[in-house]
Amino acid sequence: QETKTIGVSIPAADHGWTAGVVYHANRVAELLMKEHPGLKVVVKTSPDPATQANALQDLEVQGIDALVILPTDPDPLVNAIKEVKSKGTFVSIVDRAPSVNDNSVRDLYVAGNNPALGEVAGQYIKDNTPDAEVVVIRGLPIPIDQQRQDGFDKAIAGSNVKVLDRQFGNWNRDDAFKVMQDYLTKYPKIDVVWCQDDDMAVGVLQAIEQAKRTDIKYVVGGAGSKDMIKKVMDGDKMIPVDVLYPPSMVGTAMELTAAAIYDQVPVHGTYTLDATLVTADNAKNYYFPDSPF
Amino acid sequence: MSMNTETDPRAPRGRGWRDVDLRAIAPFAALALLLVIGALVNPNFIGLTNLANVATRSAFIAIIAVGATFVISSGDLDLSVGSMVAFVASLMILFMNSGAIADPALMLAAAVALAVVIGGLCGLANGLITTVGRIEPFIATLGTMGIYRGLTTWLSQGGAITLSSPQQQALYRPVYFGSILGIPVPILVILLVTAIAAFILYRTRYGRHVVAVGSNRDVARYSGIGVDRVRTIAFVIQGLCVAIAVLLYVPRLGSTSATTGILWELQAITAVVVGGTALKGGAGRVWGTICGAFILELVGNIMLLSNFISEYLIGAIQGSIIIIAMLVQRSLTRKS
Amino acid sequence: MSMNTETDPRAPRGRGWRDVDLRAIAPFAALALLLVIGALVNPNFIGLTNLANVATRSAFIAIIAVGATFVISSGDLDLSVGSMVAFVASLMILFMNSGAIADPALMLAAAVALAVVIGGLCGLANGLITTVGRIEPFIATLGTMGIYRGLTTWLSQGGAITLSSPQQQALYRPVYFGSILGIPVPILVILLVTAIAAFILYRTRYGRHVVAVGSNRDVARYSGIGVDRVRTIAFVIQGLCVAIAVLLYVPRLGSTSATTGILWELQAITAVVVGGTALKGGAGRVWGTICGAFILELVGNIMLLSNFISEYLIGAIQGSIIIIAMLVQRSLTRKS
Amino acid sequence: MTLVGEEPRTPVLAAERISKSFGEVQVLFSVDFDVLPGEVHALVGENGAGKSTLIKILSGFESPTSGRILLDGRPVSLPANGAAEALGIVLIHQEFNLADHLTVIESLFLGREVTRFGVLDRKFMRRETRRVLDLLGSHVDENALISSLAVADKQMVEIAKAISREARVVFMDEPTAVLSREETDILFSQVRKLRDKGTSFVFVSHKLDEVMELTDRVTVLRDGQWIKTAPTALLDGESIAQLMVGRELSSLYPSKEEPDVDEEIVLSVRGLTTGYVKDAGFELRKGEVLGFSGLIGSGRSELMEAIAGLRPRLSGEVVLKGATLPPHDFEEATRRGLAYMTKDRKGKGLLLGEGMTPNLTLQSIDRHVTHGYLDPASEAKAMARAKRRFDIRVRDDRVKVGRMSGGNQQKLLLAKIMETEPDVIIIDEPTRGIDVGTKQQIYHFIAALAREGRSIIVVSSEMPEVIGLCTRVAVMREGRLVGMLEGEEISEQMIMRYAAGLRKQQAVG
Ligand SMILES: Nc1ncnc2c1ncn2[C@@H]1O[C@H](COP(=O)(O)OP(=O)(O)OP(=O)(O)O)[C@@H](O)[C@H]1O
Ligand SMILES: Nc1ncnc2c1ncn2[C@@H]1O[C@H](COP(=O)(O)OP(=O)(O)OP(=O)(O)O)[C@@H](O)[C@H]1O
Ligand SMILES: [Mg+2]
Ligand SMILES: [Mg+2]
Repeated sequence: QETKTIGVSIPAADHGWTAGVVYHANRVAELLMKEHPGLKVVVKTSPDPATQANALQDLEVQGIDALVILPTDPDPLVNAIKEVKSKGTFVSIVDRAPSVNDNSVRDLYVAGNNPALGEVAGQYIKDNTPDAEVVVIRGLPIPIDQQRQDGFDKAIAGSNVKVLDRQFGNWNRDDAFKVMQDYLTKYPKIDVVWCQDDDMAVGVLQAIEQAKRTDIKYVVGGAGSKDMIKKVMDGDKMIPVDVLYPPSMVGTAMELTAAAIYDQVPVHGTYTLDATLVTADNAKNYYFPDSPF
Repeated sequence: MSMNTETDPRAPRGRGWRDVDLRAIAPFAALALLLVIGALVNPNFIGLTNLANVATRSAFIAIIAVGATFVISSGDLDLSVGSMVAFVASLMILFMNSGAIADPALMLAAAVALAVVIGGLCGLANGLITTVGRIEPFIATLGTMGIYRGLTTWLSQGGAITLSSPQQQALYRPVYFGSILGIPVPILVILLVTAIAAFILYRTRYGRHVVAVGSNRDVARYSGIGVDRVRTIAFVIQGLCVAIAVLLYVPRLGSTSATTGILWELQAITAVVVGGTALKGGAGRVWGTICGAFILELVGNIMLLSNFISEYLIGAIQGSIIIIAMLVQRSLTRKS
Repeated sequence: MSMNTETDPRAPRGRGWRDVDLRAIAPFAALALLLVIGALVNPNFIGLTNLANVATRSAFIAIIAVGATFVISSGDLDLSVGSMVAFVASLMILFMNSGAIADPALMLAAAVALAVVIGGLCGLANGLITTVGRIEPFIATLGTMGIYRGLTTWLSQGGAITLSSPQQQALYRPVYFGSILGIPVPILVILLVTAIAAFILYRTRYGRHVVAVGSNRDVARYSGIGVDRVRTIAFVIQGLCVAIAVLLYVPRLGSTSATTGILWELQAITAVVVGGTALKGGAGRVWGTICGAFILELVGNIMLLSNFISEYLIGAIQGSIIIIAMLVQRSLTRKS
Repeated sequence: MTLVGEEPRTPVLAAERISKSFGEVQVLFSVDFDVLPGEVHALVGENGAGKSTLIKILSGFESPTSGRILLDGRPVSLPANGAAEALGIVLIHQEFNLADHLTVIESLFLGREVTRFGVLDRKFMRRETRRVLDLLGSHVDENALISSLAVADKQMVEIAKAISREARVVFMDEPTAVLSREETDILFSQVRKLRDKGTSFVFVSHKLDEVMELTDRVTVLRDGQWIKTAPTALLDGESIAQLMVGRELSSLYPSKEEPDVDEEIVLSVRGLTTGYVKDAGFELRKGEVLGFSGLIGSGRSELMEAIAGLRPRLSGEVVLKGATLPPHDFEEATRRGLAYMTKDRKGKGLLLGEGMTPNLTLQSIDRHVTHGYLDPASEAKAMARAKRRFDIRVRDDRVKVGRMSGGNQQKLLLAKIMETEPDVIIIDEPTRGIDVGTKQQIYHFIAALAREGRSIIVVSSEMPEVIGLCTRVAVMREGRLVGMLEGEEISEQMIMRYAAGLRKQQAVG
């Protein structure tokens, strides 16, 4: 088989979810290389957009036939991606879409569905606790976070669900713990916490436990970490559901990309993954005890 | 008495003692001001639970900052403390998960000892690279910051390391969440650590040497003080303080990750400086330091409890408050 | 005396100019070493494209670090530069998106002027808070760091701010991606900025004053130098350098967000220190600084081009390389 | 006194054929030197002769390039960095060796703190500190921070530090350079007391009258060479001076020239009050040399700094050449032609880490700017001129200022101030640490400046200097201007009487 190189540029493992991304990227890289003997898959991680732009340049220097990129932050990277694409490289963008997301930027878009993540969570809360007073813990001030918030707001629009407060928890357990502690001080009654991320849910649960508050009915996280899926599976009252946002989507994109450059299958356009609601019934399908996430 | 040393008896004749006292008191004044503001912002703020919460969670930064007071007083700087927390915590949890010792209590004791030893060794490494290697502490500890963080990421494979045995967790949990005579354990630990640190800094020969080395290295050397030894020990003390912070951190969430402790070094240094210790070395103020740590935590707390600040602007307001608090301190010390 | 401490007091006797020269050369030696290592790691490394890439993208940190050389030489520190980049870039893009001026070229020129003015003002704010407010620069700029970052978050409403007009983008793009006589524009800008900075620092009255203020503030004051003015101007120069970096940054990504420039302050300071300027103030080495910035970028580049390092360990290896590079520098300067 | 015919005693400490080079520069050439038990041995020589270097070698702060050191007749290699104190060898550094952030007590016991069960015995150390300070008649507060002390007080702390050690040999590098006569007397009586108990002293000084007064033997160095060692009794000041400079010296002071009474008044100070100085007022005429005398801490420096705008003033007015000077604006004062030379050359005068040229031109850099940028050639010219004019002697032109000999630093500082070509010059302790030969040059230089029509204020603790140089002498006491002496009145006794508060003029100035 002819030799080809796929460059994979993903965020550094600085958080549970991105750690999952790194895990799956490496896992699929090995699989693909076994499958296609001439194929070389180079996985590179970067902590921020500027570094990732550098990583793209460096991959280009090495010579790649296809690029799979999960941008740390899409818009700042558009120019850098265009630069790669202009050399005729096949480009797949995963998860985070730039504001202009058409064929000029990429060939393939494998979409994690951020608005849906918010929407599914909002829908669940609306359906199960229609009069809930909710506190929200946001991530970092970047667009994907905004998309999740928008999705959530859309879902609860017009209902009796009331958002008491929104603050940034930086997708960090310790910060989420602090924010939750302060929420508990500030609001005598909270029904539901939506923290849109399983890492932050860890801190939230500890804060609630410490305060011995019983008014909180449940916490909705997101992403599908093995710990939270396990809780759902075990029927934990505080974590009845989780919203899937699988880090394995990067692997899906890599497989599609390999198919595109080897099998000449016309792979183009957008593949949107669902933000599946994980419940006690389906949880075991999403439980990967070996993953770091 | 230890407070006496802190209130550096500046200016010999007359006018002296007054502005001196004020300099040491200034951070506490700023703290009081914040408490008043907080009470105005939200009535829940001044409640015991909230204040205990804030004090308790300031424990990590406060204890690390106490160590940083030594390093900074001796004229150095340690940027690696945040990563060191993550590194020590990872090793500690991995050891506890390894199940090397069957008895849970014994295991916990061994893990505690391990954490302290590793913290001390990390500090020693920083100290030796800085003094023996003769590298600016900024660069040396920036390097080890990368190393400790990198090793943690590698140990955790980028994910989280979680205490696996629920039994261990239950046994260990009270160290963060428990309280003695109604006072949360972490607060007691802060007070204990600070008291010991104050004793070392103000009442022992080593403490004197720290100040001398930080104030003027040549003078210290000419007075027969082993400058490198003093500096290295300061780094080791910093490492031990980090280990103590880890001992409180692990029972809180029962887990750690590659992101644990990010930017804590900046917070610790800020606490030290807000507490009145000069970054250029020389006089150290241990009690001021924990006051500084408390102030930092309070500012965040007040922001969250207030209802009128856009979440986007919190950073900006926090920054302004720090500056204003320092200006208040300054004007306090200058006027009278 | 304070300077004695710096120039390796172990070997105080004579040897004079030789070890001085070597100190200035040391960063360049470390750079050469890295180039050799890079060439061994990956044959593509030493290619012109790659080196040009690395040099080009080191532009932001290099230019900011040139400004930081002034601030650090005069004995201060500026932690706000990273946030300042984000802030200035946001305002610049928002202005360009506002369509206040119809003609694109004119609009671009106005935006450039605006960025420079805002950068200068941000620097001035830092300078005044530090000097007039008499607040430790560490704290003052930590405060403004929060303020600039918070304002950016607020401006961007937590999202990104993207240059909306493709026409503007096309017009502006060559500033980062273009080249003159085969040399990428950013490299030319680095050289120009550094040359001007070197001229100011070494060949003007102001430069002398910076060094005097940084090495002994009292001596400077007793020599009739307006210490506060000199320090404030250094902060303004820093702000202008940040603005120049923004002028290169915006065309590169055509967009900015609340996370732009996070931790750049640490990188800039590291570049300055690796380049041979002492953090305690005094003599600054501008050319060493850009060499330092280049070293930092190269280390990352080599990591990326090498295929045998676990990505989890990159941070650790980067940290080790920095320490080793400094040790090499030290041993170089000590031996001969 | 070593009596002739007495049995030869073994020296406590002796140097044999000591040579010392800094890099390629040799500063000591096979010098022999010994200290007998219970003697005070003077070490004299011009600036840069190598006195400080020699005693640093003998106390372990430097190591010799070649030669031997004998302690009690046995060769030793002294431990470095002050550890020789354990052997009873103590050095009072020419440059202060005190850390700003420490208190007096802490400084005194630095490196040998007294502890009980590992805890600092602060009570004991305070008592001991007070005792030693009282012994020296010093009123320094033992809890004061070093940074808050006046230069003279710092010197007293240094001396106290040395005396409080159980020393066998005490090296004193120009301890009296900043002390007034009173403090010098107290110091000398302590030295004599300790000498009689068997302690040996090596006394480095440029004040030859003090050498004559205190010491038993004298050793003269010139350009790093040993010239002569002899009992003091067999020499006099003049012959020592001759041995030092290697030629005959003419009269030390130039002839005084009093300005006309109707000469314009260039500086007038009225009712100036600061934290310490109260209601000071005086006038200075064109071409006048006005002296300021008084005890240490009488507020002379504070007054001068307030005039120059280096310190805030609470009230009062300063008029320079007919125009009022804004308070606390030294830059403006400099611009209008007023210069102030600090007595704290190390802390406030010179950038020790820089070379000579940047220091020389620091205050007058504008003169070397052409078309907006510095002209190194012009700076080099200025440097060469200053070296000639002030007889700055260094063996290596690129030496960092911190490594120059004390006297040469002082000359460089003077040169730096003069580079601004001021009309009114306030010089605080002009000849601190300067050898006789150069002193003479500086005095003549000051007189020449006055003849050119410049006005000079000389603040000095050396009374002969004020008397020999000035046409009028102001005396300060406890922050007040208590006397203004003219013509015949100017004498040591009169000045002393005012300074000690035995006499007081009403309405001075
Ligand atoms: N560390 C050093 N490096 C280089 N040269 C030095 C150093 N220390 C002293 N020197 C040089 O050695 C010479 C002798 O200096 P030293 O301080 O011993 O003179 P001194 O006799 O004490 O003079 P003074 O009366 O002015 O104090 C001077 O030329 C000085 O510049
Ligand atoms: N009794 C006192 N009360 C308060 N301050 C005093 C007292 N005596 C001296 N001082 C301090 O001493 C300083 C005066 O010293 P200054 O240096 O001006 O005196 P000086 O006459 O120049 O003596 P020196 O030879 O030490 O320079 C003032 O700054 C003042 O604060
Ligand atoms: Mg000397
Ligand atoms: Mg004086």
